[in-house]
Amino acid sequence: MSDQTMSNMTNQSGAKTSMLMRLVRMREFALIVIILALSVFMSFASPYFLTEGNLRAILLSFSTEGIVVVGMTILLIVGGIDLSVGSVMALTMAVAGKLFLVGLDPWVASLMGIGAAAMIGVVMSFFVTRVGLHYFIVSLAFLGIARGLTLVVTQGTPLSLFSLPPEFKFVGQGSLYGIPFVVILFFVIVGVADFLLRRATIFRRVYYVGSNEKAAEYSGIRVKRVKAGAIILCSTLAGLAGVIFMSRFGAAPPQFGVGMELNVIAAAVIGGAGLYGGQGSVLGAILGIALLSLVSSSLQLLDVPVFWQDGIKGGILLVAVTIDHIVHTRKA
Amino acid sequence: MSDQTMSNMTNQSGAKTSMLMRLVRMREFALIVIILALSVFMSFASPYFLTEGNLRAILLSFSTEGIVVVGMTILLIVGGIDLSVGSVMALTMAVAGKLFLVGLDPWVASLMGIGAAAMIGVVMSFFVTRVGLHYFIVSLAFLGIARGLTLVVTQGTPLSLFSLPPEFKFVGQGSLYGIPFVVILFFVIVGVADFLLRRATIFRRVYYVGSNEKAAEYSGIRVKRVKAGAIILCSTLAGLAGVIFMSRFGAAPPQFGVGMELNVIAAAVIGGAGLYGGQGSVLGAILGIALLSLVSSSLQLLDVPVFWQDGIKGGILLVAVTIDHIVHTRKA
Amino acid sequence: MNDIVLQLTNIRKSYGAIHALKGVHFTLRRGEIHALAGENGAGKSTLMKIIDGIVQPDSGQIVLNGDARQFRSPLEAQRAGIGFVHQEIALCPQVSVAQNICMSRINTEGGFLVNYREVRQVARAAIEQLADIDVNTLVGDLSISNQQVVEIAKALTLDCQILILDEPTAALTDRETEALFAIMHRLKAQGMSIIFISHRMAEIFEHCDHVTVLRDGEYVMDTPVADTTPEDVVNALVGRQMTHLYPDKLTGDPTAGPVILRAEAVADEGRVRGVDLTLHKGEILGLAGLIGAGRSELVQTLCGLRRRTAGRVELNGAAIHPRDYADAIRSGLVYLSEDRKGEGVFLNMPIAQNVSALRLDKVTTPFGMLDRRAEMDQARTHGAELRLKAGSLRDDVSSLSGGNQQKVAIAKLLTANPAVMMLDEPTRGVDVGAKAEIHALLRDFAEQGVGIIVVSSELPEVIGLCDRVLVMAEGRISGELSGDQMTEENIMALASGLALTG
Amino acid sequence: AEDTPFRCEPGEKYVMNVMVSGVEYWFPVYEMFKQAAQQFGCETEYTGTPAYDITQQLASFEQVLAKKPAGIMVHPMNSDPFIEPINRAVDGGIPVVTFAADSPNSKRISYITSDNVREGTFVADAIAEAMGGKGEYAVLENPGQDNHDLRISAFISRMEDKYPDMKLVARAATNQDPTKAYNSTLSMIQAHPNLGAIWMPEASSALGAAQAVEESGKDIKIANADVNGKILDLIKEGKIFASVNPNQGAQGYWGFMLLWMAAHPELIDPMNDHAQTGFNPMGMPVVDNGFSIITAEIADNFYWDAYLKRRGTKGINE
Ligand SMILES: Nc1ncnc2c1ncn2[C@@H]1O[C@H](COP(=O)(O)OP(=O)(O)OP(=O)(O)O)[C@@H](O)[C@H]1O
Ligand SMILES: Nc1ncnc2c1ncn2[C@@H]1O[C@H](COP(=O)(O)OP(=O)(O)OP(=O)(O)O)[C@@H](O)[C@H]1O
Ligand SMILES: [Mg+2]
Ligand SMILES: [Mg+2]
Repeated sequence: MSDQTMSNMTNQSGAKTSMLMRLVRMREFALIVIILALSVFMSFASPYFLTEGNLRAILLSFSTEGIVVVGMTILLIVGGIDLSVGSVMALTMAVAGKLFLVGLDPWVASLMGIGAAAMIGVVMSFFVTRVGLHYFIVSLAFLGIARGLTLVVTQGTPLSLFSLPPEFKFVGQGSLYGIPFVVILFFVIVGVADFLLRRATIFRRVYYVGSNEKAAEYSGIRVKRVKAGAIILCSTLAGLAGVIFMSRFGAAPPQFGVGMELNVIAAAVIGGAGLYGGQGSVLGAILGIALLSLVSSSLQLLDVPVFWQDGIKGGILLVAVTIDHIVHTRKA
Repeated sequence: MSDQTMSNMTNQSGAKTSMLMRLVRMREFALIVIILALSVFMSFASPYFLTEGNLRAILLSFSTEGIVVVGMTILLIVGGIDLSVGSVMALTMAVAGKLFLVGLDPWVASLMGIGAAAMIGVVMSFFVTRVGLHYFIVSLAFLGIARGLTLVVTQGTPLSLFSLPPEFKFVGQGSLYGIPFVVILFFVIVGVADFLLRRATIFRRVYYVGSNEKAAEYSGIRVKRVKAGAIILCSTLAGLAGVIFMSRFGAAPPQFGVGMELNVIAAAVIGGAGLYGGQGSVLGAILGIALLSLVSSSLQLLDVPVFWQDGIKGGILLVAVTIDHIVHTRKA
Repeated sequence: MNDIVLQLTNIRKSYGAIHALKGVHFTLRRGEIHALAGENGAGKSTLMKIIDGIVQPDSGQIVLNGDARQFRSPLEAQRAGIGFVHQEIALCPQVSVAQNICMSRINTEGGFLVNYREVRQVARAAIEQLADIDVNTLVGDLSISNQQVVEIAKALTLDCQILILDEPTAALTDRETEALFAIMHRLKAQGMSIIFISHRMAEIFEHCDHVTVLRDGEYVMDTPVADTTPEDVVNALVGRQMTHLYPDKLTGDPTAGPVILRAEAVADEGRVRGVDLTLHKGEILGLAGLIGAGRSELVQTLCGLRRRTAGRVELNGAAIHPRDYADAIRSGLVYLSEDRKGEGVFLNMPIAQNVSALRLDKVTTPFGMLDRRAEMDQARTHGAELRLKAGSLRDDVSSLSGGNQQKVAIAKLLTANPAVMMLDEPTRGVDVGAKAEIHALLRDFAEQGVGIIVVSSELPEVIGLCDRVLVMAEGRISGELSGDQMTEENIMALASGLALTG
Repeated sequence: AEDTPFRCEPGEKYVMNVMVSGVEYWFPVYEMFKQAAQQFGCETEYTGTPAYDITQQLASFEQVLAKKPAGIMVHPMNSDPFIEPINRAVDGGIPVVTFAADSPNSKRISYITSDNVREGTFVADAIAEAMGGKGEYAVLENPGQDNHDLRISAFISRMEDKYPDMKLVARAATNQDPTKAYNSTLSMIQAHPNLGAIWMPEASSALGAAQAVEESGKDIKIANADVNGKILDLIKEGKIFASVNPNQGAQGYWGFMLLWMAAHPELIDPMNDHAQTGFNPMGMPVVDNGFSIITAEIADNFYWDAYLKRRGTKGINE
């Protein structure tokens, strides 16, 4: 329960505590420390770690997926979960890619792709809020359905989109002032999402519903709408990520994003999102995905034997969450 | 909440209702009907459906995985979840296989393999009950750790065990009276588990803890022990399944069981297990996995174009749970 | 003194900055009913949790039957013969009533297999002493009131030497309450010692032998009930002179004022069967009845929380059809749930955020952003009005005592300035002082022209507070009482569906 | 020629069975499998599981058995798990030919494949020569799939044997995931600034790796096995140095031949003990269907959709 007692520290700025104290009392503090520690270690362990190229590589490796993490976090806060994000991403790529190949403007095609993703979200929210099925089973079904549609659209072979115009490829491959555009886009989204989640009234409702659905209803909050909103938002962000991947790889592979959901959920959970709703923050979730990527790229950087990588990664994950947990139950 | 209202009907045996009424009021009734309906349809749609060979194929396709489903169901009832089952299964096969190859008796090797699985369970239960981390994140970490160990043990290539003695291969490949031994073993385990879960005192505790941890604690139930027990049982059953697969395949492929967790959890959830604990039954879960296998094999049998199979499978899953849900919320 | 069963001396317990118990003494004798009184947050439940081994004291001594004990878990306490009925209902919703009642039994003395027939018999035997509830239904489907009954029955199945009842009557109506006291006296006669926590002086003085008073975690006094008066106890636990418990009533005919709310032939899916009522400006209207009468259901139907299947509702002369509760709030109807924990508060969210939940728009800037300062101020104001005892308004509600949680739920209503307030068991679990505050507040609102409907199972409250009371039975209004007709006898008669005598 | 023995009985059906049946690689194989069958007047069917899952492929194989076809050409995801089912099929009079991956300890009649060892070796030579026999290289693996593992090990051992100055500096298990390949490659490039080449045994990783290399602006030779539309485009853009592609057509066509022959052992009467010990006299243990190195010049011949249009068939759906 201890993480409950500590939850929503994140919503408690305006505290009459010094900036530093506030930082320390933040739910995310432990994670930040862990990441810094790991980075310091790495910068000694490998001469290449602190190179601009490597940091760039690490950022790139989680920026796009991070956009999905944002959506998943909000969904987890409301008490939901979405296993279909990987498939929905692939479907978006397939739809947008196909439409582009049949001659549509890539931007329009992308919008329609994202639209398809949103539609999946709408249908899922119907089954969750109207029919009353659980998020897990619904999104599991759509993990299959979206993947199936992807196969139908792509006919099982990666759509090759090398003819995408440069200005569109820029989204996924370009850089501004040496910073990959993807990364910039990612940080903008994260910044906005984090701010809104802490400050905006609509997102406060997300916490209420996640914390106690009945109480939310008895406070006049339209619970179904809030849930549906979160589901659709998550699918839509998955779609956006899909478009970015499409622009980066100039392709729409039918098997893209298989198994991605676990990584995304893990990131959010590491970042403090509970699986029972009511807790979590975008900042935390992003630190979560950052940690995961930092670890895998570090293992690569240190040329850890390939067979050891999975195991070590799992171990570090475990250590990290343990430290994080102990730290902020102490504070409680 | 409606699924709550109906759950544990299963625990209300001895009710003053006729046998038939009791059957109808069972949580699993709708599922049984759906499966029967699908079977009837299939037996008309395909001349091969009712062939001994096909039924054999279907049974074989879920018997071993079904053993894992049993463990997962109990864990879900107690309010937990285990994402590591697939990896733990592979690890068991790798350990047992390796030990056999270095000359151990296959039975001893298998026991040690299962022991390894149980150990993973013990360690996981430590992190869940002592450290206080959530099942999800702990088992996710061990999904990586167990897979990593598997890769290390197998060095990334399937261990070839075709030299296994026939009496050991019998476990996975033999038949009694034309029925695959695996299937018989499976039904025995299911029968026992289902009976115990409905009747045995220890398993009552599982429901109590899953339904309201505090209430259970206040009533003097040793919550941590119950949780740990469920976790270890789940890992151990995964290990057992691993040994059976090893005997059936005469091999230990390092990537075996990747992504299996979702299928297993889905089965349990279709069968009425909630994700918040307190509900679920072995019978239901087994019907769940049976339904999943029935659907995929039916799609094969009807020569549904491969691109459509995933989608249709997802669709049927969705329809099935919807019907199931509506039926027993009506009854409520 | 070998007739002393349990002796606690100098018990201390603090949660971070909050000192829940500051050196409390408590003495329990064999075969007595010992009342424990104190304001919300005084430390009663904490003390009980320490006895039951749920909470470990920071310091202090516990002597059971002459030897010092220290229970590390409820199981140990149970083994030592201590039974505990919790203030906050702790039951398994997805499990049948029977299996809830027999939980400890199944856990401890159950053999390898559970004997469900026996379980049901034991459960039935235990619960039918209190109320008529089918032991096969799932606890999750019961109303709070009935869940409380189950919670009590659960303790009755343990053969214990000490029985702790933490505000058992708060959620009960007179009928079950009487049944409970009958049982308590029987058990006492069998030599059992009972600790009884309640905020109702009447209950303490009618049924208890001793009373111990706590205030702000400090031991105040322990006297035989015979040697003291309700006034003294009240003053002792409030720590000041309590003048009068109930505010003055309306003078003259309560129905004189214009009609604020009018309901005609209102019905829902079956629990409310055609109810007419009018609520007049200035009056406080009471809704009395037995558990299951459908009082909650009625008011919930009025404010859109349950679907209205028939009838018409007018607010200030204009017909309203709230699509949902959000709609109703907008048109000025607010409802306080009887299920504090389940529907009233967000346990794992900060107090301030709980208070603002009902009217987020009031703490929202034009740009749709939250104004957290305003949120805090609002919580501070209403908290003060209700004498909320809390460490910081940023603490989660889960850290509050039961009564203080109730105050948070009420504070939430105060943020909306409504046309009509419907309060379901508004003072359930609230201490005498705060109760008086709440009553005074309600009276003020009534005077300011806010329509007030109070559902209460506590007849003295109904009689003391309301100008007019409607009595419900089986989803219908079985009668209306006002003025000096409002007596417990009349209300009970109507509630049980009898006609008024004389 | 009505009297030719090389005809099928009406309803004589040959089945091809694979895992991840939705991926492009199988389609050209099946196309020629089908072609051969039609020339014999036989029926064919494309079966398999969409999943990358041995249990599910076994289930679909079992179901094919239930249909009692005239013969099965299977790509076993793992060799040993298929021993028992394949043997059961063969003992039940249904000949089995494995393709692209083998089950050597089973009673399969023949195994047709492109030689994975030669593929790995060939590419090793090509890369080493292009780099002047000197430099650093890395591999992206998919541990556990036999033919992929072979391509990797062959590549590495060739380098070790023949090019002492070619150093293997990094390995990553990308398991056919483009994103993993992209991320791993990015890190590899950081850790090994002088990385000169990367080899991967399948197509999915290639598009991730190629993209990462392009963004790094380095000159790193990417080589992979198997092609698809995207890979071909990358080859033409010069972003992929070389791709080896098994001759899928020959694999399918000869696969069928082997299968058909195995189904009609009575056509041959060799001087051996087959009648006595009861093995299939038609059996040819291993057949190499060869492979091609796809370069920009010839890439255009390998687009599946174009090919399918040219063929005018319904591909795997018939
Ligand atoms: N888990 C906790 N964390 C922090 N503070 C707590 C916790 N539990 C209780 N407290 C504080 O301890 C004090 C005593 O609480 P307790 O529940 O014993 O009061 P009480 O006498 O039972 O009040 P009530 O009559 O409302 O039930 C309160 O101020 C409460 O806020
Ligand atoms: N959700 C529910 N499902 C089924 N039965 C319910 C539900 N809620 C309440 N009941 C039953 O309906 C009856 C009326 O409920 P409730 O106790 O709320 O009525 P009430 O008149 O408001 O009494 P009180 O307000 O004192 O609880 C009770 O007997 C309860 O068991
Ligand atoms: Mg209390
Ligand atoms: Mg009520």
